[in-house]
Parts: sequence; structure tokens; C-alpha cells
Amino acid sequence: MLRDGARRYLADDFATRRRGDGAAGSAGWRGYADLGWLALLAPEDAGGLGGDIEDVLILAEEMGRALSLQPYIASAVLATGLVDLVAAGQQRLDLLGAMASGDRRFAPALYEPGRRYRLEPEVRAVTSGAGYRLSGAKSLIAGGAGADGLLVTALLGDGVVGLFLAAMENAAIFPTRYATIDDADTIDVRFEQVELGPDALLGITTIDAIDDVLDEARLALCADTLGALERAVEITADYLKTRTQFGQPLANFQALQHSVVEMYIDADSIRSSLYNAIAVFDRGGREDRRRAVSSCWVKTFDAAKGIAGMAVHLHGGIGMTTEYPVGHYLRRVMVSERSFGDVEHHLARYMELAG
Amino acid sequence: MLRDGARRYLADDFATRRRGDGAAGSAGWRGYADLGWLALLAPEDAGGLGGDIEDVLILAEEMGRALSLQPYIASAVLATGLVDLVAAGQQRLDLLGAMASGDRRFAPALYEPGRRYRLEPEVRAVTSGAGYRLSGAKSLIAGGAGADGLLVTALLGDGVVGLFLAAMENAAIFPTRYATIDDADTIDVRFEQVELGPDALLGITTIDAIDDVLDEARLALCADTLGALERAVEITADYLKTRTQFGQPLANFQALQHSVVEMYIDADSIRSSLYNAIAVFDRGGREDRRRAVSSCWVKTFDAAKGIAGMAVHLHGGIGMTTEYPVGHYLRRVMVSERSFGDVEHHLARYMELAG
Amino acid sequence: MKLAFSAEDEAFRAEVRSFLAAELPPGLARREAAGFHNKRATVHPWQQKLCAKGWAAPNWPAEFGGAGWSPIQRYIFELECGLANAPEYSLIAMSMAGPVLCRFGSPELQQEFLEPMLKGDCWFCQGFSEPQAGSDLASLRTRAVRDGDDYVITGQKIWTTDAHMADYMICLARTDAEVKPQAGLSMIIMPMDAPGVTVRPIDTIDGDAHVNEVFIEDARVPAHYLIGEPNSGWTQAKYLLGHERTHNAYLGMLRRYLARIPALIDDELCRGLPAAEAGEYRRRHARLAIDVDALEWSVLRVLAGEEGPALGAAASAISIRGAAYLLRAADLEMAILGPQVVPRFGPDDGAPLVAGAPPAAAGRTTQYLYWWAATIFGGSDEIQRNIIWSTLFR
Amino acid sequence: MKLAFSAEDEAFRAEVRSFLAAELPPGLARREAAGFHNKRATVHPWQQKLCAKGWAAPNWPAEFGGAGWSPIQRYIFELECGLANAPEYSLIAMSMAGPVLCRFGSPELQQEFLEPMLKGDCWFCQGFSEPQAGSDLASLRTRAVRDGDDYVITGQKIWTTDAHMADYMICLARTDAEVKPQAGLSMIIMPMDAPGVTVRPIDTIDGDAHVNEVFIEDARVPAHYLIGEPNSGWTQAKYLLGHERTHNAYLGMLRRYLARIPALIDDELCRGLPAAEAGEYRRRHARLAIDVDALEWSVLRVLAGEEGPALGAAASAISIRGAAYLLRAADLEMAILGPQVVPRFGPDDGAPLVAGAPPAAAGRTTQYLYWWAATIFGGSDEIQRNIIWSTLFR
Repeated sequence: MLRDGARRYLADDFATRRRGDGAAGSAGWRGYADLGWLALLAPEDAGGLGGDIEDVLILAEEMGRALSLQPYIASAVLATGLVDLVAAGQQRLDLLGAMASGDRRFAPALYEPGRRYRLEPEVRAVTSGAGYRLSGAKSLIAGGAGADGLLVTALLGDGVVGLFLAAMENAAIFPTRYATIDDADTIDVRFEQVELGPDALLGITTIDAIDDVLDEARLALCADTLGALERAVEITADYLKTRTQFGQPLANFQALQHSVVEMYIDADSIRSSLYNAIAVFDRGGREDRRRAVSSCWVKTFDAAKGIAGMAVHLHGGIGMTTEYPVGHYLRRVMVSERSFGDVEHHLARYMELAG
Repeated sequence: MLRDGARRYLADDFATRRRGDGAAGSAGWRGYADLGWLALLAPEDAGGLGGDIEDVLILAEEMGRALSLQPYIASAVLATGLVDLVAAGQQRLDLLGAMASGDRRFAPALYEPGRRYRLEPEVRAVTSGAGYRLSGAKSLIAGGAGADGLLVTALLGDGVVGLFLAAMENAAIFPTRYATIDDADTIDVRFEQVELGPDALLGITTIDAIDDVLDEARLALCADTLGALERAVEITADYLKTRTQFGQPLANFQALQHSVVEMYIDADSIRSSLYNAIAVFDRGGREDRRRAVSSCWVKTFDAAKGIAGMAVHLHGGIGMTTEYPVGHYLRRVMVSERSFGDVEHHLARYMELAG
Repeated sequence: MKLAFSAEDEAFRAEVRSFLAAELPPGLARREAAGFHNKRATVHPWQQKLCAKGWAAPNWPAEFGGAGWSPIQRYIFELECGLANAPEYSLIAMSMAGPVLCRFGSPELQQEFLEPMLKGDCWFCQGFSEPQAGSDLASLRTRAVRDGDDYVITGQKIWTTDAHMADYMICLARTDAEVKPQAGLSMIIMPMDAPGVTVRPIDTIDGDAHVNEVFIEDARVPAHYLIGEPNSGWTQAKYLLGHERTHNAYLGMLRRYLARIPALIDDELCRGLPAAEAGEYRRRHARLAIDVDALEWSVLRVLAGEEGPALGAAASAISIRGAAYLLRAADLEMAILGPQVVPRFGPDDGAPLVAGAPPAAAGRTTQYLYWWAATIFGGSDEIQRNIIWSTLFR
Repeated sequence: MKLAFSAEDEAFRAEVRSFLAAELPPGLARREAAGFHNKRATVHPWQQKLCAKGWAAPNWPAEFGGAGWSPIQRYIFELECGLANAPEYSLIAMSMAGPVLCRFGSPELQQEFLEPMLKGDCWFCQGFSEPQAGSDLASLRTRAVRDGDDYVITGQKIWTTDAHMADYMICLARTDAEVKPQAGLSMIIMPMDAPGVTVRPIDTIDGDAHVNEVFIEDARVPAHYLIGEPNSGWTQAKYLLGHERTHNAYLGMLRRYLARIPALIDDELCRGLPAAEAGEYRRRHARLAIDVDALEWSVLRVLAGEEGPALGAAASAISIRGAAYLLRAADLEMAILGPQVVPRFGPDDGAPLVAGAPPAAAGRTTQYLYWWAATIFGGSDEIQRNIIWSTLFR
């Protein structure tokens, strides 16, 4: 039911954007809030639904399928998880409530230039009066454009990691705004002695704890990719049935049929891998969870580009055009596969945890 | 012309063997000698033809194609190269002449149990009276059964490697005889204080020099594999044309056509890789040659089992039977791919030499 | 989609494990692990133990002596048997002849055959494939002609697994040549010692012996050995093939490979395997484990009753990927062991031939070669892809 | 089979190298290395330099101003241009319009067009593909009707590379609708500024701009712009497609990738690439290099005149593997660079957007995405496999 509703709501997302109506704007985010999607993962004591990761994964699948550009995984899944993890007391309730209602949207700023997927920050925070002074840089902040604030990991002395909330209007934050190849609005930022108040420090945490929150976002991104790939396969099969060459539909050619079947099997195997990870998530155990997430990541992104690329290929020229949706799936998975670690990163993590 | 003659001569090899007439016996070797194949690589001063490696590769291709079980690469290519490298004076001329005429056949014993593809021997030779005493073990000696003697690498004191000729009738040599999965006669041996005369030491050499001689044998084995795979592809295409299912020849199914085409392209790429190696061999330079040989090895055996396996697969049940030739190609390449190093071994060698 | 093993399931798993640990004969397990097919005589005591426990027939209804398990329990049982190196015993009787008799056989036939099957006293083979009918059963040529109280059967079967040690064949034969090809088939129980039946073993490239040609020349079979109504063989065959295609023994085998490969890599480090190569093989092992995790869930989704069009394609997809992963697993083991695997090990002899080689080397090529057959049996990969296309996309 | 480059070949290679080192504008090379298509204005000076040297048309006969090279020399020239990051200039004029005019054009047409082409003053595009005729030229719909001294052309072309900057199109059109489809086609030179011709650029997923739709509505073209005899377009098209399929620029591009990847890996070690991953990428680089060595010899075998049935299949096989290797090379570069490649870099701007990212990050996704088109153009991989099957096995 959640799935059907989401599919209907998101159905015109791509077409609307192609017409330039800007579905990636705040109206979309407001709609997500109204549907309760932002409150799904927020704990009940903070006005959230205290929902299940599985519901989030269903939504993520549908968003991938619809080529949605809303920063749902960054600003709902990941940001909610980080605030819930680190903040405390009234501040926690206020922030989670505002995020769940869609009144405020935050973008996590975890990664740094020249540091690839390392989570240990080089951004430093020093005490300054009653507050803090931030310096350093963060890169590839999904959903950073238009966000109310950034959730910034920073080093607070030796090995102590703090999570800071920095409002975007701060004059000492220098953003560079750009689109990634999947058309998503993204920013890098430099912090040049950014002065923050005492409230800006949401709390102290560890890299391990952040990595655990990231694991939920990773699964959501796998689900997003699954949705995208399944749709790319459907579109391709449909195209082959309508496109005629040499006097018959392309779908009559067995070699093309078998290519589609291989794409289908690969995509469906990602679904199985995702279910495996969900089952492990339910049973708990940090190492098992990490292993299952990395397993799902490797399975997903080992296959993703090949499936989406073949979808483009089987369309011939039309697959290369931006007017037609199929190429956008390829671009989307190319961004996703290097968002929270890549295949080699997660294969290494998987092997370290093997036992 | 060499190719056509060889193809005719070897045509019935497999069928004869299936009838149990023992084409792998000494009559076959005598035939090879009569055709001049054994003298091809022997230098002219020793009664050989001083031939080109390319002629050897053509013969090797045809032997692979014909599923020949004669130990040509071991006892002609490799043994001739080793004796030519190490022996000197009249002994060198006598041995090379006897090998070229087919009067004597030797089997190189280079590899040792539990040492994988390492060439540094653990077999030791100590002086004993005027001669030597050999102890240790060698394994997987191709052509060892029925050979007149073994060409044994052994350690003569610190880091000095000697090549010994040990007659098989020596009572202190304990052979274990077995067939490898491609039906080739093979032995392991233990040397229990084997007493050898002063003549047994053919000369002193180095691991590098032995590896260079091995490189010719490696190329010959790649050529053998190329011949085997090309024939497997032909047999498969022919089978698909004659086998009827669902009222039409299997060859009408596009998916099967394309599988055969992929097998063909992969096999033909091995031919290109082999030509690359030949060109480098002609130009010389030890590092370049090693690199080209390892390149060809990786190319050949990355693809070989997949091609031969698909040939079996496309035949359905008949491909699994020993009566029918196609499965023998698969078994042959499974042995070849781990004869003088495997894909990982040669990829590592290639990368070490990269520059 | 959620599937959690219940506490009962986990208790069942523990029971299976301890039973296997206590009862499985080590010699049988060693031979099975090596990859050679066990013989009837060596499997028989094991099947009797299972029979005594009530576990001999995981696929049969409880009323006929089957284990009466849920699909998940069957899955757990097969997986644990795989991990413990328990052999598949009397496969055709347990998975094919048994289920078809339970479903379609007369009470007399059930009475006569089911209990001996359970006890391992009565082995079956399956006579479907013919020289001119591989994946295409409609073109079957073997005939069964009614003559008094008998059927007289004439024809030829091929790729008949276990025919050389079976007591009976469930033989698919044409009983009516006048109707359209599928409609004229029947399934008949044929004693293998009937005059006119000749079994010729087929040598296969894996070096093991398991398939045969069966020549049938005017073999007489009592008419009541025909299963169900005459000319209902097509329905019965489809029922059976459905059974075969959801058979998921691949997972047990794959888990068995995955479990033993890390130790194999460690062992080979002492026999000349360079550390850098070991790292590469560990990577391959990890990737295979990741793929098998997903494959396992593809099976569990079917068992948990996931619905929708994908269900019709699932068995075919599992078959394609299962066979491919078996080949990868077997290839990986061969790569790790290197040159030590190339001798032809006899099926009765797990002792290594190459001096210094580990016992684990025996059977590695046999098993790899056999898995190429897994890309064919039950319908080739290409047939499976056709099925998936028709089910989902046509 | 033996092919050794002669001393003359090596001297020629040295000459090409020193010419490229001295004359190729660095800005042009930088942009080309990044993977964005160079524009006409930026390529023009380079083409004039080549023209002055007599090297502007490697594929034309010397009598028409072509370089007059042997196949091996052409191969060396293209390979060295690839390695030096020299762009392909005025591809359609040099590789398609030029050769077809040299072969089939009247002296008047040759006089009018060939020299301006050489100088880069006259750019062509190629109008073959149509919305309903992809790999299937026989179903072409664009018509050219004789009307006095003109042909009047009506129709639509698609995937027209460079149409937005071309002066002329070699337009394949139907001049006789009464005969069988292939027999009624002609090739006509159509000025792109003729009234009735509209060019609409197609946005492609790689983010670069290079293909177009061309709408042609009653465009008038002088009748003598028809190349050769009316209705001989099929013959001419086949001649051209043969030209295109043996075009081996892939190798220059592949060698370019192979040459720069090791340094890229070293650089990224300073930007967070773990050493263990670097090892994996070096392995992939080595495997790709091994494959490209073989591909190069597949090309050289054709150039050296190897005979036999394989020759007919060679161009198709090279096309399939070449495109696949380009995708692998581009994918490997993206993997090495990691998250730094995901911003959309503008085609005019090689500057990195992500703070701390190297300039090498620009264009990586553009090029990867573009190579998916290489699996289609000149006939899809599937068409090529059909050709190979027909040539060798049918």
C-alpha cells in the first residue's frame, strides 16, 4: 500500500522535471512531509512514526524507479539518523520534530576533499568564547543546496568527533554549488573560521556510530538502485516490443530476449541480497549488520552499471538521449555507486569482517 | 604446408586412441622423428634443422587440435632447449642428435612437490666419488613414462643449479606413474641417494636461463591450446547445424549463434596475442619476451576453460561423454593452464615486468 | 518481504545438525566431500538410519512415510546435509518416483513400492531423455503397446542417471500414437531386470560413472504398473519437472564449498601458494559468498510464498545462477590447489597421486567437470532463459 | 604470421611523433584528453597544419591530396595521434564524404569540394540514419525528387554527428520508389543552409553535444550534387560502411588510457586511495593491457593482409571488443578517481568542481557514457555477431 501510493505520487516526477517545472524544489519536499515519509524513521517521542527500515526501503525503491531528485536518503534517512544518534534532550526533540514535519531540512557533510570515503574528519572545531570555530572543507554534500543547515563532523581535539549543525547563512561558509551527472543539486563547502554558538555542537560521537547510521542510508541507496534497475529493465523490454527492425519487433530476437533476461536476473538478485540484509538487520549484531550491508552494496553495484548500460545499449540511439528516461538510470547509478563507499571499499570491509 | 602435412598426419590420432591402438606409444614418436618434427629446434651443428619457433608453434597448434598425447612440448621443445642451453662439446652434439633422430627421448623434471611453480630446486646433488648423488623428489613429469631419461634440475651447493641426466633404469629412482585428466602419461619420482656418473651433470645453469627456455615451451602450449579451442569451436558450430530440437536445427537459434561467435572471438584473440608474442620474440630483449609470453599466457588461459566449457555445454549431454571429442578439449586445457605457471603466476610476472 | 526463521525452525536445525554429527558415517562424508558419487551399497546404511528417524523422504506427504516438513524445514535439512557432506541418497526414488506415486499412483502401487523406497531397498531411475528428445519431450519415441495383461515396451533412453544400479525405471513412453504428441504419453514402472532391457554405462569426462544408455526391446511389464490413467504421462512429467526445478541442493553444495575454501587457502600457503595470489583467491571467495547469500534469498523468497510474476521465473533463474556459481566455486578450488589437481583420481580412491599433494586435491576436477552438466540438466540455461522471457516479458 | 615494422615504418613513426610534439596545440590536446569533443573553430588551426604537411587525409588517394600512406603507415599515424591526444578532425569529411567523392564523384564535384575539405574550410555531416531506419538502411524514407535542374529533398535524419557545425550533408535519399528498396537510393550533397533544412541538437546523456536531428522540408539541391549515377547510393553506402568498420581509432584511444592510468593510480594514493585498492586497479590495468595487445594484433593481422574466412569477421570482432575495452578503460579511470568524477563538468571547462579533485576528473563520466554509444554505432554488437555468424558458420 505504501508502495502503491508512493508509485502514484512519484509517477510524473521525471516528466515534470523534463518540462522544467522543478520537481526538485521545496514543494516536493513539502509533499514528502505531508505523506509522512520524512517522519518515518524519526522516533515516536520526537513526533515521528518510529517506522521500520523496510518502509524506508520501499520508498527508496520507488524514488529510484521514479528518478526522484529529492535528497531523501541524505536529508531524511541519514540526517534523521545522525541527529537521533548524537543530539540529546530538548534540542534532539526540536530538531527531529522540525525535520519530520519538513519545516527544516539538513544535509549531512561527512566526506572531505582528497579523503575519499574516510569518515575521520580533518575539519577541526576549536572552542571560541562560549561557542566553536570551524575550519576545513567538506565535499559532495548531497542535498546541500537549499538546505537549512549542514550536519558537520569535526575533530574536537584528539580523536574526539563532534557533530555540528551549521546554518547555511553563515558568511564564513563558502559553498560551491554544482549538479552531479544525475542532475542532483550538490555543494562543496569551505569553512573559513566559521564562528558557531554553543548550541551548534549537537553532541560527541564515534566514527563507528556514524558508520552504523550510514549503513541504513547505504541500504536505502541499494533499494533506490534496485528500483531504478528494475524500471530500466521494464522500459527496455517494452521498447523491444514496440521497435521494429528488419520487418519484426526487436523483441522477437532471441539474443535480445536473453540479454534482457540476464539483466532481470541480476536486478532480481539485488532484491534477494537486500532481503538478506534486512533479515540480518532485524537479528542485530553490529558485525553481522556491517557484513550484510557491504555484501548488499557489492552485489548491487557490481551489477548496476552493467544492467543500466545494457538498457541504454539495447535502445540504440534513443537510449543516449536525455529526453528519454533510460539513460538517466545509468547516470543515477554511476553517482550512487560512489556515494557512501564504492565496491572495492565495501568488499574490503566485508572481508575484514569475514569469519 | 607444414600445417597441412601435420593436420593430415595427426587426423586420426584421437579416433585411433579411442580404439585403444595406443597412438601415444613409441611408434608415434618415431613418426614425429621421421617427419623432422623433433629436429626442428635442434641447432644445425647438432644435426638439427635450426628451425624457427614459428614452425614449432604451427605443429603445436595442430597437436592441440588433434588432441595428440605425444609429449612433444616436454620432450622435444623443452628438453631440446635445456640440453642445448646447458650441455657442451661432444656430449651436447650426441644428446641433441639422438633426441632429434628420435633415438632417445628425455623428460624434463623441473617442478617439485609442494613447491607449485617455483623453479629453484630443493633436489640436492652432492659429489660422490667421481660422480654425484641425487636426493629429493620431482613431480608432474610430463612424458616421464617411457622416457629414456630425466633432465633433472638440482642444487649443487649454494645457489648453483645443475642439470643432470638420470637414466630411468636407475634402481634408486622410484617413479609413481599415473594419467592426468587429459589422458597423458605422467610420473612423479623420488630420488633416494641416486648414484650418477660424472657424465650425468650436463652443466651448470641459472634459474633465469631455464625460465627463458621454458618461455618457448609456454608459447608452444599456448599454441597447442589455441589449436584445441579453434577445433572445439568448429565442432560446436557443426553440431548445432546437425542437431534438431523443437523442429529445427539448433543453429537457427540466435542466442546459440551468438555464444559460438563469442567463443570464436575469444579464441581468435588468443591467436592475435600469440602473434604479438612471436613479434616480440623476434625483436629480442629478455624482459620484453617474458612480458609478451606472460601476456599471451594470461590471454590464453583466462579464456580457455570458458570456451571449451561452453563447447561442452552447447552440445548438451553428448558433450559430457568421453566417446565424443569435445569434452577432451576441456580436460586438455585444464591440464595445460597449470603446466608451466597459471594465470595468477603469469599475471604477477607480467606486472613485475611492467614499465 | 520478511522471512525470519522461527524458534521452531532453529530448534529443528539444531536437531538436524546433531543427528548428522552423530550418525553420518565419516567414510561416506569423506567420499562425498571429494566429489565422487557414492554407490548404492555405501549409501544404504545411511538411508536406513534416516528411515528409522522418519527423515528418509523430505519431499513426500507424511501419510506415505514422508517427513511432513514445511518448505522451510526441507530447506534447512538440505542445507545442513550439504554442509555436513551428507550424500544425496537414492535421488530418483526420493525426489521423482516417490512423489509421482504418492500423487498419481494406485493404492496397490503405493503399497508395493513406497516403503521399500524409504528403506533404500528399491532404487529407481528415470527414463525421460531419448537420443532425439532432449529438452523436447513431445518428440519421445519409446512405445508401450498393450498386449493382454502387459505393456510391451520398445525404445531407447539416454543420460539415465543411476540406471546401472536401479531396480526400476519410471519410464515415459508413448501409449497412443494417434493423438497429438503430448497427449499420448504414459508413465510406467519398468523392472530393470525385465528381459529385453540392456544398460550401457556412458563414460563421462568427469571420470565418474553415473549416466547410462538403456536399450529396451520388447520388455514386458504388467499393465497395472502404468501410473494413473493411460495417456496422462505429460501431466505427470510436468508435475515432476516442477519438483526437480525447485530442488535446491545447489545451496548445500555451495555452502560446503564456501565453508572449506578459506582453510584450503591457508593450507596451500605452506605448499608454495604465494601470499599475493592467496589474497586474490580470498577476494574471489568473498565475491562468491556475496553471490550465494543473494541466491539463498532467491530460494527463500520462493519458500516464503512471495507472489507475483517473478515466482514463475524464480526456479529458472536459480537454476542458471546456481550452476554458474558451482562452476566458479569448483574453479576457485582448482586454482588454489594449482597443479596438484591434474592427476586422474579414481572414484574409489581419495588418496593423492602427486607427492606432497593434500587429500583435498582428489575429486576437484571431477566435480568441476560435472558442474558443466548442471548447466544442462533440468533444461539448459538457454531453455531457462526462454522460460523467463515467456513468463515475464512476452 | 609475421609482421615486423620496417625501418621505414619506424622512421615514419619518429617523424609523426616529432611533428605532433612540435605542432599540436596544448589546449587542444588537453581538451581532447579530457574526453570532450573539440569544436570546429578550435580544431581548424590544427587541420591547417596537417594540410600544410600533406597529412590531412590519411584515407584518400594521393592524387586527390591524400597522404598516400600504406595501411601500416595510416595505422601508425592514428595510433600516435591517439597517444598524443590529437583530436579527430572533421571526421565525416575525411573518412566518409572525401573517400566517396574520390571514388564515385564527378571531376566537377571533386574540384569543388576536396580541397576545401582538406583545408578544413568545408565540413560535412552524414545523413544516413532515420527514425525508422537504424541498422536497416533499406527502409529509408527521405525522398529526393527531380524537378528541373534540382532535386527536392524531404525527410528526416537522426543521430547526425556534427550537423550543427557542418556546411554540407552527404544525404542518402530515395530517388526511385518503384524498384526494390536498396535499388532506389542515391547519395546527394545537400548544403545545410538550404531553405527547408532545420537542425535540432539532441541532448545526450554524456553531457556533450555532438548529434542532431535534421528536418528536411522541400530543400532544393542542384542536380549535379548527386554523386555518381542516380540509384547507386546502396553501392556507395556499402563502400562507406566498409571504410567505417575498419577505422581503428579505438586503439589510439585505448593506448592513451593505458598510458595514463598508472600515473593516475599513483596520484590518487595521495588523495585517499587505499594501497590495497590500488593493487586491484593495477591488476585491472594489466589485464586490459594484455587484452589491448591482442586487439592491436587483430588489427595488424588485417592490415598485413591475412587471408581466409576470418578476414570477413575481423572488423566486426574488433568493433565488439574495442567498444568493450573502451568501457572497461573508462570504468577503471572512474573507479580510481572515486567520488571526484560525479560532478557534471561542462564541455568547455576542464576545471574540477570538487575541492581537492585533480583536473583529470573532468570528462571521465562523459567519456564513459559516450563509449556506450560505441557499442551501437557502425552496427550494434548484436548486428556484428550476426555478421560473424553468417560469415564463418552459416
